[in-house]
Amino acid sequence: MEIFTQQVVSGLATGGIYASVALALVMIYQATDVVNFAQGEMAMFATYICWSMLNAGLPYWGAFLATLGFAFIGGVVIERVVIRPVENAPILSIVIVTLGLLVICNSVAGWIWTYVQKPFPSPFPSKPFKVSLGAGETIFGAHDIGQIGITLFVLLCIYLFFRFTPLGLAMRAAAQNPVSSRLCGIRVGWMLALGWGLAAVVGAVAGMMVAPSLTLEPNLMGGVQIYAFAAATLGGFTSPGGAVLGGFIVGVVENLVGTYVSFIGTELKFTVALAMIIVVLLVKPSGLFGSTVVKRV
Amino acid sequence: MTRTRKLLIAVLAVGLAGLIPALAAQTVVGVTATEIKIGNTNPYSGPASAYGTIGKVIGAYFKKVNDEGGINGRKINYITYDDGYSPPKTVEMVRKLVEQDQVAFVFQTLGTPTNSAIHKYVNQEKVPHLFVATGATKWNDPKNFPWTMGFQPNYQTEGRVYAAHVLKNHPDAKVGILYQNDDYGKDYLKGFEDGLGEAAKKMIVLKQSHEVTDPTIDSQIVNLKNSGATVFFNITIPKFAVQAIKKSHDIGWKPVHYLNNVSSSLATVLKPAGLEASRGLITALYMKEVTDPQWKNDKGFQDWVAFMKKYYPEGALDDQANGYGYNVAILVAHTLRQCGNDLSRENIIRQAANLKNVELPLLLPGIKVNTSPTDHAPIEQEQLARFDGERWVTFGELFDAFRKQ
Amino acid sequence: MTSRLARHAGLLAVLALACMLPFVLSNFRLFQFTQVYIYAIAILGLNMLTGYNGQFSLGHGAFYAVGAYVSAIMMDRWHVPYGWTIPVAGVICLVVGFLFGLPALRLEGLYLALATFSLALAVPQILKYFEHWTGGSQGIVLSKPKAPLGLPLSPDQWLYFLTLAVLVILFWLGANLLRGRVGRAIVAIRDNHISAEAMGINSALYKSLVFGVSAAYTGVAGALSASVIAFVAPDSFNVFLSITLLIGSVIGGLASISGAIFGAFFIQFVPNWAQDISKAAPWAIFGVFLIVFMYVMPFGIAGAVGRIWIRMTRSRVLQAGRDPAPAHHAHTTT
Amino acid sequence: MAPILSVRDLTVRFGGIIALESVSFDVDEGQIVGLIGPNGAGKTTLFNCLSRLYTPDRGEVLFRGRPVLPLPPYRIAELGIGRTFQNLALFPTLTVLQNVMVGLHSRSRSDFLSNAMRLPWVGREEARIQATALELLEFLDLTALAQHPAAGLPFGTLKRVELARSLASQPSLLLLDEPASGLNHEEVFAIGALIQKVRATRALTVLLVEHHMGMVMQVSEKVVVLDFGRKIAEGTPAEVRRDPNVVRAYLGEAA
Amino acid sequence: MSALLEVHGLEAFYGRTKALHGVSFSMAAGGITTILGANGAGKTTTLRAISRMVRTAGTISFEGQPLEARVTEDIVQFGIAHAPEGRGTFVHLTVEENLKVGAWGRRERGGLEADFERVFGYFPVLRERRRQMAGTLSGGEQQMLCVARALMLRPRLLLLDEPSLGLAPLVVREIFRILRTVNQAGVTILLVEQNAALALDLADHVFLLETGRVVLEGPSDVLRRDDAIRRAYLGY
Repeated sequence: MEIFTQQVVSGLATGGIYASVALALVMIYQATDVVNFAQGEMAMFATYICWSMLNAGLPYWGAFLATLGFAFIGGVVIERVVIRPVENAPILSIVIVTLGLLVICNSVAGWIWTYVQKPFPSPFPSKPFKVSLGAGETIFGAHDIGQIGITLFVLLCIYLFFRFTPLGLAMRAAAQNPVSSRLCGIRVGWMLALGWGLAAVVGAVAGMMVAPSLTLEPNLMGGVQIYAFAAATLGGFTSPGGAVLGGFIVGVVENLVGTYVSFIGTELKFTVALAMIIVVLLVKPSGLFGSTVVKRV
Repeated sequence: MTRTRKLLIAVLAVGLAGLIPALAAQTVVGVTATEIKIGNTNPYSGPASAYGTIGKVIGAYFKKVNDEGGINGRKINYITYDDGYSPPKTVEMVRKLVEQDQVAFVFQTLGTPTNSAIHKYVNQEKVPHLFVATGATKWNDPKNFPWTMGFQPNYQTEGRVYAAHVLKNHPDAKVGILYQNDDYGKDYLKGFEDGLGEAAKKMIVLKQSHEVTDPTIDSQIVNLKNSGATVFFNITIPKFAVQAIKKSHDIGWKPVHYLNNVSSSLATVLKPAGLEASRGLITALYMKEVTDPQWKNDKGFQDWVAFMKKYYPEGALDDQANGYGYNVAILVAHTLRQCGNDLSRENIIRQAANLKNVELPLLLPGIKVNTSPTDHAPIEQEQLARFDGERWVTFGELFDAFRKQ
Repeated sequence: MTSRLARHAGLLAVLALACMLPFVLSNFRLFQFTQVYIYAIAILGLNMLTGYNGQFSLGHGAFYAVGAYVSAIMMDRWHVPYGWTIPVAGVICLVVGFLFGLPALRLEGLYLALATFSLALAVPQILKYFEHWTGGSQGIVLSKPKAPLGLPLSPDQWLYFLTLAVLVILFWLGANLLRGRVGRAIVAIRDNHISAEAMGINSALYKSLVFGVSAAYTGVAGALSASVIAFVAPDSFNVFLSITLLIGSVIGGLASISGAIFGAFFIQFVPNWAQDISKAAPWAIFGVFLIVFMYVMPFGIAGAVGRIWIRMTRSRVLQAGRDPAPAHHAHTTT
Repeated sequence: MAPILSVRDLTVRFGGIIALESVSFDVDEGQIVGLIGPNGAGKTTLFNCLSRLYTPDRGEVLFRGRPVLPLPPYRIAELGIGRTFQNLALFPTLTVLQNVMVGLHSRSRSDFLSNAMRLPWVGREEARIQATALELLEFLDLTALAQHPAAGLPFGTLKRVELARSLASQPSLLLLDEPASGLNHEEVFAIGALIQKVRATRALTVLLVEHHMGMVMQVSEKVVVLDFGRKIAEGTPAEVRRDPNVVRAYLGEAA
Repeated sequence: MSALLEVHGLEAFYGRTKALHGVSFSMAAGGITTILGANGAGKTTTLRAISRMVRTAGTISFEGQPLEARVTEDIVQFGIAHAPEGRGTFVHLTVEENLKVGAWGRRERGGLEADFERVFGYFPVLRERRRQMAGTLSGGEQQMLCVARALMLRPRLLLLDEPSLGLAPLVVREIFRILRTVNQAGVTILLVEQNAALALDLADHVFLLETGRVVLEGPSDVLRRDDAIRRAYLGY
C-alpha cells in the first residue's frame, strides 16, 4: 500500500511536468491548428534566459516574471517572422518549419550555454512533506507539490483568460471561425501571434518548473516533450484541461505499470504507456476529452 | 593506386600472422613532412551532444601543440566530424576520414554503438583506432582487433571494483541497482554482477532500468527503496544521478550509495543534488575531479585551467569532459612523439601499444598509462573515494585491473 | 509523344550516369550515394502513404528498423544470404504495416501522426527488450557482403549496384502502381474520400494496403542499410530517423516520385554541408536550411522543379500517364 | 414497369432536427425525375442516404427491388448508381482525364500487385479505361482539357467533368445534385439539354436535385417537391407548378 | 439623400474565375435595398466584395471613403456589419459571447449591457438562451443571433446574406419584422435574399443580378409586378 501511494504521488509529480508542457502544446494547437514541435525547446531556451538573469543576481521572482515577458515577445516574434510566411503552405511544411525551429533552439542554446548541466533553483522549500496515509508514510517533495500547484494555477489562469477577458474571447473566436472573426473586426493574424506568445509563456513556466527537478541542459525538454505529446494526445488536443489530466494519467499509469507488471518492468513501461494511448485513441479517436470537430491537419 | 593496395591486401591476407610485420610494406598515410592528419568523430548534435565538448577541447589542445611548433616539426591537422551519436553516420564520417581525407589514424571516436559500427571496418583497413571514448571492454581485444585501442578504465572493471568493496565491507547487504538501459548501463551491471559472483543472486534484490529519454527516475527510486536494499549501485549519467541522489535523500532512503565514475562531478552532480545529500557517496576515480577544491593548487590542474583560458575560453571549467579530452589529447601527442619520424600506421599502433608509465596531468596521482601488444587498455587503475560533504577523499589501495588478471 | 520520349530518354540518361558512377567515384562517395538510394526507397514508401494517400506518418523509422533487424537477425543467426533477407524484410514489413494500418484507419491527421510517432519511439525499446534476438543495445555486427560470381567489384561497388538495382525495380513498381488504377484510387482517397467511395473505391482496404506497401518499401530500405552499414543497433533507429525521413519527404516534395530522390539527397548531404559551414552549431544551420527551404519551396523541391518546368515549357498539354498528382497541388484542399 | 428506385418512408434526424420525414417516392426506369425544394428542404440529405453516406433512422431504399441500405458506400457504384455532388467533389490534383478514369474504378479489376508489375492485361485494361474516359470527354466536349488538373478550371467546366466522371461507371441510375448551381444562364440550359442527351444516348434513369426551377421543369418528366423534410407535392412539372404549396414554398408569402 | 454606399464597375474573382462582371449601384442612407437573383448570380459575392473577402476590381466607396484598399478586419470601423451566408455562428461560444465578439470592432467599448438589452429587445428568445452554446440553438435562433451579433457593432450599414435560409416561414416572417424595426431605428440594410416575395415586401429598392451583372433595378413596388423576377426564380 505504501509503495502504491508513493508511486502514485511520484507519478503525479512527473505527470505534472508532462502536463505543463502539454498545456503549452495544446494552446498553440487550439489557437492556430499547428502542432509546435519546437515548444519544448522554446521553453528550454526561456529557462536559460531565466538562469542567466538569476546568475546576474536578479531575485527569483523578478527573473521569473522577466522571463515570462521575454517568452511572450519571443513567441509573438516567432509567429510573425517564422510561421507567418508559411501560414498557407501545406500543414507538413509548417511542421518542418517547427522542426527547424527545434534544432535551432537546441543548437544555439548548446552553443551559448554549453551542454554542462546547470542546477536551477526552485522557489519552493527543499524539505519534503511526510504524510501518513493508511499503512505507511508517503513523502511529497515540496517542489513537486509546488510545481503541480503552479501547473494547475496556470491552467486556471488560462481558463479565466479565455473565459472572461475580451481578448481571450477574441482569440477563441479567431481560432473557431476566422472568417466570421474578421467580419467582426478581429485581427486574426495577431490573435495567432498572441496564441504563440501565450503558449511560449506557458512553456516558459513549465521550463522553469521542470528545470529544478531535471537540472538545466539543452536537452532538458527532449524526453519531456515526447511525454507531453502523449499526454496531449491522450487528453485530446483540443482540451487544455484534458491535456493536463492526460499528463497526470500518463505519469501515474507509467509508474504503476513499471512497478506492478513484472514482465514489463521498467524496460518497457514507456512502450506500454504508448500502447495504451493508441488503444485509447482507437476507442476515442480524438482523445479522452477532445472534441470531435474535424480539424485541418 | 587502389589496385596495388588491393593486391597488397590480398598478399597480406594469405601471409602467416607472424610473418606479417616482415612482409608488410610500411603504410604511411596522412603524413607529410609538415603535417600529420588525425581524424575524429564526436556527437556535436543529437542525444549525446553533451560530450561534443571533448572533440572541441582536443582541437584546442592540438592548436596549442601547433602553436608550440608541432610534433617533430609536423603540425597536427585535426579533422573532426559530427556523427550525432548515430552509428550509420559514424560509419559514413569515419569512411570519409579514412578514404577521402586520408587521415593517418582515427582517434577518440565517441560512443559504444558508434564505435561498434566502425570496429570491423578500421581493422580491415588497418587504420589505427586509438583511445576510443567509451568504457566498453571490447576495445581491449588485440588478438581480433589489433588496430583498436581503448582509453579509460572500462565500465566492467569499475563495476568489479565496487563489487569487491561490497563483498568485503557489506557481505550481507541487499543490493539495489539503477542502470541506464543501454550498453553503458549494462556493461557496468555485468562487471558488478560478475564481481559479486555466486553472491549476486542472493544479494541483488532489485534491478531497475531507465531510458536515456525518460524525464525522471523517481518511480525507480521509490521501488528501490521499497525493495529494502541497503546498498545502492547507481549507474546513471549526471542528469539522472542528480535526481537519484536527491530523490533517495528526499524519501529518506539511506543506503550505501555507489555512484559510477561517469557522474562523479562535484559541480554538475553533487552540488545540484545537494552536498548534504551527497555525503557518503562512494565512487571509483581515475581522474582528478576538476571541480574538486582539493586540486586547486595542483600543477596539472593549474596547467589545464591556463590552457582552457587561452585555447578554449568558451569551454566550461566545471565540465569534467574538458579535463578528459585534455588528458587524451596529451596522450596522443605523447604517442606521436614516441613514434619519432616513422609515422606509418604500423608504427603508430605499435607505439600506442608500447606506452610505459605515462603520466597525464589530470590522472589521479599514481595512476599511469601502460599498454602492450597484448594489452590495449591504457588506463586500468582506479581508486575508490568517498564524498565527505566537500570533496572526494580517496581510501584504500589503488585497484589495478591488469595486475589482478 | 515527343515529351514522353524525352522523359524516357532523360531517365535512361540518368540511369546510365548512375551506372557509370562506380567507375569514377571513390568507394566512399559510392557509399554515400548508396545511402542516398536507400533513403530514397524509404522516402518513396513514406511518400506513398503521406504524400499520395494523405495518411501522416511520423514513425516510418520503425519500419526501417524492423526491416534492418529482420535482415540482420536472419544473417546473424541463420546465416541466410543477405540477398534473401531483403525481400523477406519487405514482406514482413508489408504485413506489419498492413496490420498497423487497420487500426490506424480510425485515426486522422494529427492523431494518426502521433500514433505513428509512438511506434517510432517504442521500437528501439522493444529491440532492446528482446536482447536474445537483437543483441540488445550492443546491436548486431554484420559482415559486408562481397560481390558474387567473382565479379571484379569492390564491396562498395557491388552494394552500390545492388542498391541501385533495388531502387530501380522499386521505383518502377511504385511508378506503375501510382500511375494506374490503384494509384488514381490512392490519390482520390486523399483528395476526397467521400466521393472516392462513391466511385466504388473501398477506401478502408486501400488505406491499409497502402500502409503495408509503404512499410514494405521502408523495410526494404532498412534491410539494405543493414548490409551497407554492416551493423544494426537500437541507437541507429531512434526517433530522429523517422523525423529525418519525414523531412526528406516534405523537402523533396510529398506527392512525387522524383521528390523521394531529391529528399534523399537533401537528408544525406545537407547536414554535412551545415557542418562545413559551422562547427559550433551545425544543427542551427540545418534548422535555418529547413525553414528557408519551406519558405522558398513550400511544396518541396519536386514541386518547385515542376513549376519551373511548366513555366519553361509553357505547355498546358502534358503527356498522359505521368504522376497522377502534381506535387504543387497536393494538400491545397482540406 | 417496376420502378428502378423506390424510396420508402425515409426518415433522418440530426440531433433534434428532422431532416427528412417519412419520404416515399418511386423513380421509373428511363425517367428524369426532378427533386426540388427550397434550401434546407432535405434534398441533399436524401441523396446522401441513397449513396450511403448517411444512414437513415428509418425507411428503406430499393434499387431494382434490392435493398441498398445494408451495403457499404463503395458498393453502390458497382450496383449501377452514379452520382454527382452539390459543391463539386472532384479530385483536385488529378487531371480531368484521371478524374473520369477514377469513375471507372468500379468497372475495372486490376489490383495492387498486377498494377505494380504492369502485367499485360493491366495495360489492356488501362487502355480500355482510358479509351472509355476519353470517349466520355469527347462526348462532353472536354477533350482539350484532358490533361489539365481539375483544380483551377471554371466551375461550369468542372460540373461537366463531374458529370463525365459519374457516367464513367456506366450507371443505370444517375443521381445529380444541383448540376446547374453556380452556372450562368446559358450554361444552365446547356446542361439541361446535356442531361436529356445523356439520358437518351445512354439509356439512363436520372434523379435530379435542382434549385433552378426552369431547368427542372424543362427536363423532368416527374417532379417531387420537398419542403422541411416532407414531400409536399409530386407530379408532372405542369401539375407541380400549379400547386399552391409549391408556389408558397418558393416565392414565399408576403408578410 | 446622399449615397451611403456607392459601387462602380465592380468585378470579383475566385482564383481565375470571374464572378462579378462590372456591377454598379448606389444606395441611399436609411433605406432597405435588396439584391435578388438566382443561385450563382453573384449576390453573395457582391456582399463579400464590399467586405473585402474576395479579390476585386472597380471602386467601392462608403460615405465617400474608398474601401478597396482596406482589409476585412477594417471594414467594421466604418460601421459596416456583415451577417454572412450560413450565419458564421461561433458554435463553441455562448450566445452572450457571440454577441461580445460582435461588439469587438466598434470604437466605444462601454455600454455593452445596454446593447445586450437592445438586441434582446429585438430577439427575446436570445435572452433565454444567453448562457447556452450557440451550436445548440435551432436554425432560426442562430439566424437571429447572427443578426443580433451584427447589430452589436451599432452599425450604420448592415449587410445581410440570406437570412431566410432553411428557416420555417413563421420564423422568417418574424425575422423580417424585426429587420424592419431595426431599419426604422436608423440602420441602413443591404439584403441578399432568395425569398423574392418577402424581400420585395421588405425592401424599398431592388437590384436584380443575373450572372454577375445588374439586369434590372428600381423601387420594389414597381418591380414586384415585373415578370423578370418570376422568371429569374421560377424559370417561367
